[in-house]
Amino acid sequence: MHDLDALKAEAKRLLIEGVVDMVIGFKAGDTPLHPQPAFFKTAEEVDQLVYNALCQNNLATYLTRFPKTLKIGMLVRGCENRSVNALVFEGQHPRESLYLIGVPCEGIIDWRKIVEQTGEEVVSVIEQSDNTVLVEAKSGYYTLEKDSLLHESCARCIHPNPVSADIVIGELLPEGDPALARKQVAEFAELSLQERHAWFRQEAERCIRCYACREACPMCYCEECFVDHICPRWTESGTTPAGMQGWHIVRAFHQTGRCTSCGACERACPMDIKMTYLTEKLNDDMRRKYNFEVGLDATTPPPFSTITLDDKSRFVV
Amino acid sequence: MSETPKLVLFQCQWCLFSPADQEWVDTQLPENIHLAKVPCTGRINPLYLLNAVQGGADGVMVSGCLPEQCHFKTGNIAARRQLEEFSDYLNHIGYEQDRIRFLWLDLQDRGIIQKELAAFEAQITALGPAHNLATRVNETAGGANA
Amino acid sequence: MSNEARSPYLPIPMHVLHAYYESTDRSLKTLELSFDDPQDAREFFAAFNPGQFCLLSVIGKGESALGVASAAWEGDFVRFTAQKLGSVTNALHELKPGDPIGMRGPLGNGFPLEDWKGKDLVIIGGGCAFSTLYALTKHLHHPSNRGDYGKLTVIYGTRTSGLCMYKQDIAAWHQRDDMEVHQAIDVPEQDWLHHVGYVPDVVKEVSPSPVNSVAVVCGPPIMTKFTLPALVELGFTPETIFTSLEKRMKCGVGKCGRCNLGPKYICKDGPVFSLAELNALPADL
Amino acid sequence: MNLILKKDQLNHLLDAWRKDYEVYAPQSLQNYTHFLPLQDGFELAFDKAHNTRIPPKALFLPTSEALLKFTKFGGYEKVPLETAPRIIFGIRPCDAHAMTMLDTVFEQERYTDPHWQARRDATVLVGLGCHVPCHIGFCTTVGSGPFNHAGLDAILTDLGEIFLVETLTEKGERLFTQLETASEEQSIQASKLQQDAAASMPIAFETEGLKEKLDQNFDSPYWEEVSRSCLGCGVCTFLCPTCFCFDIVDEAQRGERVRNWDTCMFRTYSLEASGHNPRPSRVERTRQRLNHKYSYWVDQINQIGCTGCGRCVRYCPVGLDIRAMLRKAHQLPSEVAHV
Repeated sequence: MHDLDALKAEAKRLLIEGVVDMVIGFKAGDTPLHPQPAFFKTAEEVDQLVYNALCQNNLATYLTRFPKTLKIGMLVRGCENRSVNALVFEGQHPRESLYLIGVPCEGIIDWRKIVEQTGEEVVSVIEQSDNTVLVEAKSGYYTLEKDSLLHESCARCIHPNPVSADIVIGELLPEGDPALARKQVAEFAELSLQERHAWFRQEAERCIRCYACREACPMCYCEECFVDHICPRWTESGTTPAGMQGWHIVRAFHQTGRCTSCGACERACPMDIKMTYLTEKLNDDMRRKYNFEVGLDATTPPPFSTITLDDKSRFVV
Repeated sequence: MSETPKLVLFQCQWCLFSPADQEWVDTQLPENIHLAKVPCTGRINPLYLLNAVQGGADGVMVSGCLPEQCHFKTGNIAARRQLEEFSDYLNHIGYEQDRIRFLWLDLQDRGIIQKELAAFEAQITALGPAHNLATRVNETAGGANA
Repeated sequence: MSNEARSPYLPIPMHVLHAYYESTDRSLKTLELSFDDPQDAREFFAAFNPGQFCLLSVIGKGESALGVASAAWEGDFVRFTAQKLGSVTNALHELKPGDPIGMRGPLGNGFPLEDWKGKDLVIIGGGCAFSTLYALTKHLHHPSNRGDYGKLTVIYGTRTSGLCMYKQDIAAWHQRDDMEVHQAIDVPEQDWLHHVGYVPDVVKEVSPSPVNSVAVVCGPPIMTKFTLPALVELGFTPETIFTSLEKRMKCGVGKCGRCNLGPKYICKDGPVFSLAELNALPADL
Repeated sequence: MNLILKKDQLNHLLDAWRKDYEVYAPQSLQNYTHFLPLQDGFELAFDKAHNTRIPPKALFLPTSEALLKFTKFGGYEKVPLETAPRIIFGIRPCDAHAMTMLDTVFEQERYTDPHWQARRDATVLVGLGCHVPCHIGFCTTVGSGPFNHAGLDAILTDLGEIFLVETLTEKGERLFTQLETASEEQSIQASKLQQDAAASMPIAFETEGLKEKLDQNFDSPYWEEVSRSCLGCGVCTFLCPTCFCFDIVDEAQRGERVRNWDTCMFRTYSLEASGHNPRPSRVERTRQRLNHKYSYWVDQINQIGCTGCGRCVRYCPVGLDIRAMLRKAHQLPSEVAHV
């Protein structure tokens, strides 16, 4: 459970002492299942701070929207902290003008799993200390096991603790089991080629190209995305099989060695499309081939931007 | 019955040091092999491979110089991690990894590219046509342009 | 009545009659297109009114909205001047006489010539946006139209003399007795005989009388921004100042939603608006 | 004319329709509902969610559609129009009401969109009223309602064991010929249920004077506040039944000129060739989205361009709620209209 008062106190201190110009966190949403990302500029505003397992967005996605001179404070969980490190390495914001309030994360709840059990009309969701969640809905009260509600990315999370925060509020949690992270990729790899392709087509071709996955991902900050290019038109612009497959293939591939497996893309998708099975494969390859884990610090370059002669892979014939 | 496979050759224009080989590639390349000459393998963006694959290529060969012999020093190393990972990644979603091959030529080599292309073509014929991902082929070329 | 029988998205098949550079730096090119099917020509000119635009369609590249730069009486062709900017206009610049091209139009409302009858006209243009004003001036030059209007003043400014469009024709206008022409360039050049300075300043210098007079302004946003207040200062009322607006257009028939200025669509309800109408619309340009 | 359709006869009736109509109805796809053509052994999915995830506008303005095909020698040829007769069964009143608004865009007198018109003329809309209104929907606030008739050819009211069918147009009557007329008492029961449903829905925000407040605060910092956490994606507009913006693209490799869904929330939507963008950031785009629905539509057809289906509220990735945004808008100061 997060110590909300301690978080509020720290955020207020930062603003009062002028350590930062703004603190990015969450505030209560207009609907109980969706807390909204919030940008606090004064200590009074911080009273609206809310921080619970329903905060489903990766706040690092807002980092690239503010000028680099702005001093920003941000509540970061494990994946968010690593996203910030990856962005700092890519020169998107100087680390010295960032103040990261680390929060060990017990996992984000997928609101869709709540709605599946309690129906759409949810009045309130309260996390309880014994790792359960009390949901009050029009159709009655439900006490649900929190682990059953976790988003898949969080269920297999390896780095719940912030890695390079300026302060950590809350006790550190045990690191995840790497085999757990590999499980999804291994299971998918066991399928036959045609089964994998059928799954890929089934997921990709339900897309309506609203680009919520792109806008929710902190690493997608290009001024002009490859889908907006006209000459040449890399992928088809429509929702044809060619366009949809091209979009899903290349969007995920652009996150190779940059994706921190936070799952914000899947949570943002309005069509419930599965896509972490693409990025998890790429992350797993980066770990297996180059022993690289993104965002553990803000200095080691990702594999695609380093050149070494001693690669053992198929390349050197 | 296996019709001749459609292949795409991304050839680094420096790697065939012998004029005879380059002449063969430029003029007598078999009908079913589409040539795309690039200034360096480092110039090949995975999107080129995707365009070839979606355009209906049954096999893609990337030929370039051996690591130390690149005309641009490290050009051929820069992209190889991306291309290799991209071929691994396409295999993940249904385009066999063996359909993408990398060929590194020594400057002294002679007559290698013809043999390698023939071997590659045989291998791809065995694998059969690649229907998966061939979605950007114009109807007139018989593509699955649903 | 225009061509709604056919799909509004189906271009009229045309081919290039003439294609020549309009500016010395080759950034502007004039195309004169003629109709493959005379019936299309009749339909087009039955609905055409100066100030309207068309969407030129190049296969595989797309469409781009360009103002019609020719008057109906000039012949069974339609003239456009395209600035080389994007993928479509680049393709337009490569067209040679005889090449096929598609055209959708005439679109938009064009200048309200009926309301202007009996009035003096002040035509103020800048850069490559002068094309629709050129069409208007040519329309007014026709003997059957000139009598309906009073004094005609044309002020046309460009950055350099090389960028001036329709050079020969405008040079001939100086000799005409039924109109007054003021050309201007931003920076003084050798043997340039006319004004030097920005169009808003030239307008103040020429100071056309607002009495029973209408002003039409067409140019880059920065020029329009400063010319409109200059005209108001001279005494022109918002109802007598007109401008042709520029915004991203796609369908040209008020459906794709992107060229809206408040509730109005520039392609369908415009592109010509009076300043009075503009003042009632949000500043979303 | 009120008729009675027993629930156990519904599948039988749908099969009868399928002989000469392509019948679409909400069926489950993954874990949401979607309008799919009925196959043998179909299973309707009304209980899961009130509305399909994608509004039925997608059956008239598809996410991607070829407008023209390029011929070999540099010409254009039309794409055949879809005129096969269709029935959309189980469309909710908010979605049907939205179709009538889109008609004012696509079927204007001077320029009629043939693709849209052909599909609209060939389709019969059989609605299913919301006897248990949804929690997030706010149709009664914006001039629609759980049993609104706008756009529908017939509407069903769920009375437990039976449906009360109200045929509204000639197209609708042709579908329900063998049913017996409803008794007086059943009709009263249905209309009472309809009024209760509408009355049970709270008014989400005040619409009186809302347009003036929006128009007068075009440059207010309000817009920056409400759009600060907006991601700039297309979820709210693509899932909105009254959003119709589209992009026209030449797909050279396919040899087609294609129309795709587009949204004012994207940067490239209003980016001009000169590089100027009248709506450079999410602030102007959110302003355009809200103003279009709650001000510009009102100027054009004297109706609020929103039917309160609530999809934008349910699926916004950052939980932005248009009801809350409009409540705040209504409290804005009403300065004098800018001169």
